[in-house]
Amino acid sequence: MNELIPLMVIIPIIAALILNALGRKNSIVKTLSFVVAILLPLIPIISNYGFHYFGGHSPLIDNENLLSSLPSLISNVSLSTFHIGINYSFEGLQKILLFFLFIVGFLAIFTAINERKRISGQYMFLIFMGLSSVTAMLLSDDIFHMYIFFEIAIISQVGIILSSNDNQKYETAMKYMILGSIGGPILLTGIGFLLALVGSVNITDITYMIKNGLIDSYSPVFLFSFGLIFFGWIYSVGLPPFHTIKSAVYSKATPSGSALLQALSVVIFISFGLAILRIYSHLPFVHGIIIFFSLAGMILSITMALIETDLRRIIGFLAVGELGYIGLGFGIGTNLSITAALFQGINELIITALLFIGFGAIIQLTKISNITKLGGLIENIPKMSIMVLLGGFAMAGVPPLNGFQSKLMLIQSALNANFPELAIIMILISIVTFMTFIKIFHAAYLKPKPKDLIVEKSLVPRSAIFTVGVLLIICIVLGLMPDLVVKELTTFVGGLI
Amino acid sequence: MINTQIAALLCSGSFILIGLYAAIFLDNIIKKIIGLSFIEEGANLFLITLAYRSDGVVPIFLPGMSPDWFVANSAYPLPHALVLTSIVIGASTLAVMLAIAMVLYKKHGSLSAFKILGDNHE
Amino acid sequence: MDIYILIHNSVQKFKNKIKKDTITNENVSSAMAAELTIISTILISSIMLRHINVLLTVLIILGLGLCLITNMPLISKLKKEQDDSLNKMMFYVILTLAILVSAIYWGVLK
Amino acid sequence: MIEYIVMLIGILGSILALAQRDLLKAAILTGISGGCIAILFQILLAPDVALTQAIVGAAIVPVFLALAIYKTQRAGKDD
Repeated sequence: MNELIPLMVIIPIIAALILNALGRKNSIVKTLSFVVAILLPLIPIISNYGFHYFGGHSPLIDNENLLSSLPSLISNVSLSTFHIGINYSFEGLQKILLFFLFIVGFLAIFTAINERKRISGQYMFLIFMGLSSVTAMLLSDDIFHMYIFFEIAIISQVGIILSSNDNQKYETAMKYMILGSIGGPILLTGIGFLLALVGSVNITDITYMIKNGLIDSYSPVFLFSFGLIFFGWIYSVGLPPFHTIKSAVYSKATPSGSALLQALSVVIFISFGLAILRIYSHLPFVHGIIIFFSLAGMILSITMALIETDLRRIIGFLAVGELGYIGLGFGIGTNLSITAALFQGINELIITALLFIGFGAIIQLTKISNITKLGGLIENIPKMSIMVLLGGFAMAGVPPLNGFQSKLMLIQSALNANFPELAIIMILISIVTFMTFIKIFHAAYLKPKPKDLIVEKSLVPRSAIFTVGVLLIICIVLGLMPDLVVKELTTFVGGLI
Repeated sequence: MINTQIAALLCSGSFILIGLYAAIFLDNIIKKIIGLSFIEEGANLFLITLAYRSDGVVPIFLPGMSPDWFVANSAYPLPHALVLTSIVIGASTLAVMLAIAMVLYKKHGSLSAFKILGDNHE
Repeated sequence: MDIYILIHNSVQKFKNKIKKDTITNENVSSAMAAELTIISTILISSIMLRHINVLLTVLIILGLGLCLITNMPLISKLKKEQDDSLNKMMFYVILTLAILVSAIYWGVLK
Repeated sequence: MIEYIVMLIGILGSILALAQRDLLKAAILTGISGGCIAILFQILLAPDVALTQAIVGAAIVPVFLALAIYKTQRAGKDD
């Protein structure tokens, strides 16, 4: 059933193109995007693990007939094991992460359909393009292929920002594109340096050549390529100094849009991060640099979140800060820590989507996002407030929710790897996260209602409540039964290193 | 003694540096965008330069060539395929940026990055 | 009575105009929490330098502690540096790129 | 020899483009440096890429820029 693997990328692209052509035909667009979105999570579930070679270009060693006809110059050396075309590998991580990504994508599309009277095909085009491009990044084994789909993901992210009705959206999008146009070509140059040394862009081949000493892995070209690719990575995920623009981007989009943007960022983080770990993890200073940038991201984002007064901006900073945990797990670099980091990534995908959509309900009700002017909304939306509270507990790591499980694993791995300081900092930061969350929860829901606060609509849309409920159920299930996910991830990480 | 490959590498490096200079120091948004397109072109030129082989041939296998001679003399075709994609991506990014710049001009009546993209909380 | 309400309202309006952010309990306490968080996390994370050299770590921690405590309202300075202005973002981006590349390139070559 | 001349023209064209006050001239000069890069691609044994770059770099990008300048303002006051 390996034919299903490319379909995970192709179906969203085809859906996106059809929806774009349909344009403003409201009911058809709604039905089609709903059907495709609900079908997408099923594909990773029913697909089997395996590889897909595009155009049938499997490695020569798999193809006995062709190999015997070639001269011994090729068939007897390691060249015959190299990958000729682009190949997709579908394993445990891909299965789980894509399932949750498509769930979040479905819920984002579902809320977008319900909260707007007229939905344009172009907006759905952007969402599906974003989903398919990050899927391709995660599946691909080819670092240049990742770069191309990363650029497509950036353009669709910009489109998702522009579809909101915030009055600063064009400025933010422009800043994001200018910084992105510096980061993108620099990433490409880094890939070029790697290509100059290795002659291939396939990650498996690169690691093979490094492990067997076929290239000098301490040559300046290799180190330079690490610097440039690492810079591209921190740009793509929003570690400092890109945390300000990333949080601004989250705060300018619609609630469902920001949930999707964060999901895309997490997948980009994981796929580029794994590529960097696989290629460069033998260099001694790589782990230190990853830990340094992740720590800086966590500390700066959480302190900025504490003193910010704009509700959406606070959640944006919290979301960016949480990405630091994944980076720490990658930086510690043991099997347990990478597993924990991947688990944390999945949890973050779900929890931040919950918070963005849950707090987005407040902004839909009042059209105000300044927390000093809000208050007392618990009497308007009691159900939503309880669910958001539980989501915040999950983010801060309160048992028995899923954030607790992954953060516990991260702390254990830090202690095992002889980094007790990191464990202390992680606990400290999650306490501060909890405090920030309680602060905004109090400001929005519990504080006495200001007199000039006008609640425009009396009810939040039922779709938002449904979405938050589904995400909360996933949180609780993953918190009670983490083995559902962790077992697969452990196998995946074991095969990785 | 300077050969074509090194000269082309220097050329791509200077394109990237000129583009970075424009993106950082020039205030006009259109000029910033022009600078960013130079960075993109420099990166593409860098990739193509990697594939070059002095006294080589174009990597197109014509009938009548012996495969061994072709392998020994042709340029490396993989970066060519990569750059083709990258050029198109660069042009589309540029188009999106110009579109946003046009909207920003309509809104602010100016193209100065300092005025438009500074810290202007309303 | 009406005049009193009128005056009260105008004063209220005036007050709102002067102070955009009202200073409340929450703001002050969260700023203090942010201050403490940043100092403590920087100091704790600098202990990690012990993997390189212990003496260096002691010196760096003492220096950092002194430096941080003498520049006490850190958070307002940090906030000013991390606003939405493109020029500041660009400055830090280019600075990071330069430091990253040169440190990796020269640091390992020696 | 011709490749060095082309490189020089390309670099000079890019510098001149950024030094122009009139943005329309800057757009046209961008086309010149894009065209020079296309010729360089041809010299560096990549004719297929050169074709694409000639269309994109020497025609489409300057036209996009010129359209955007036509819709906004022509004189870039500040440098």
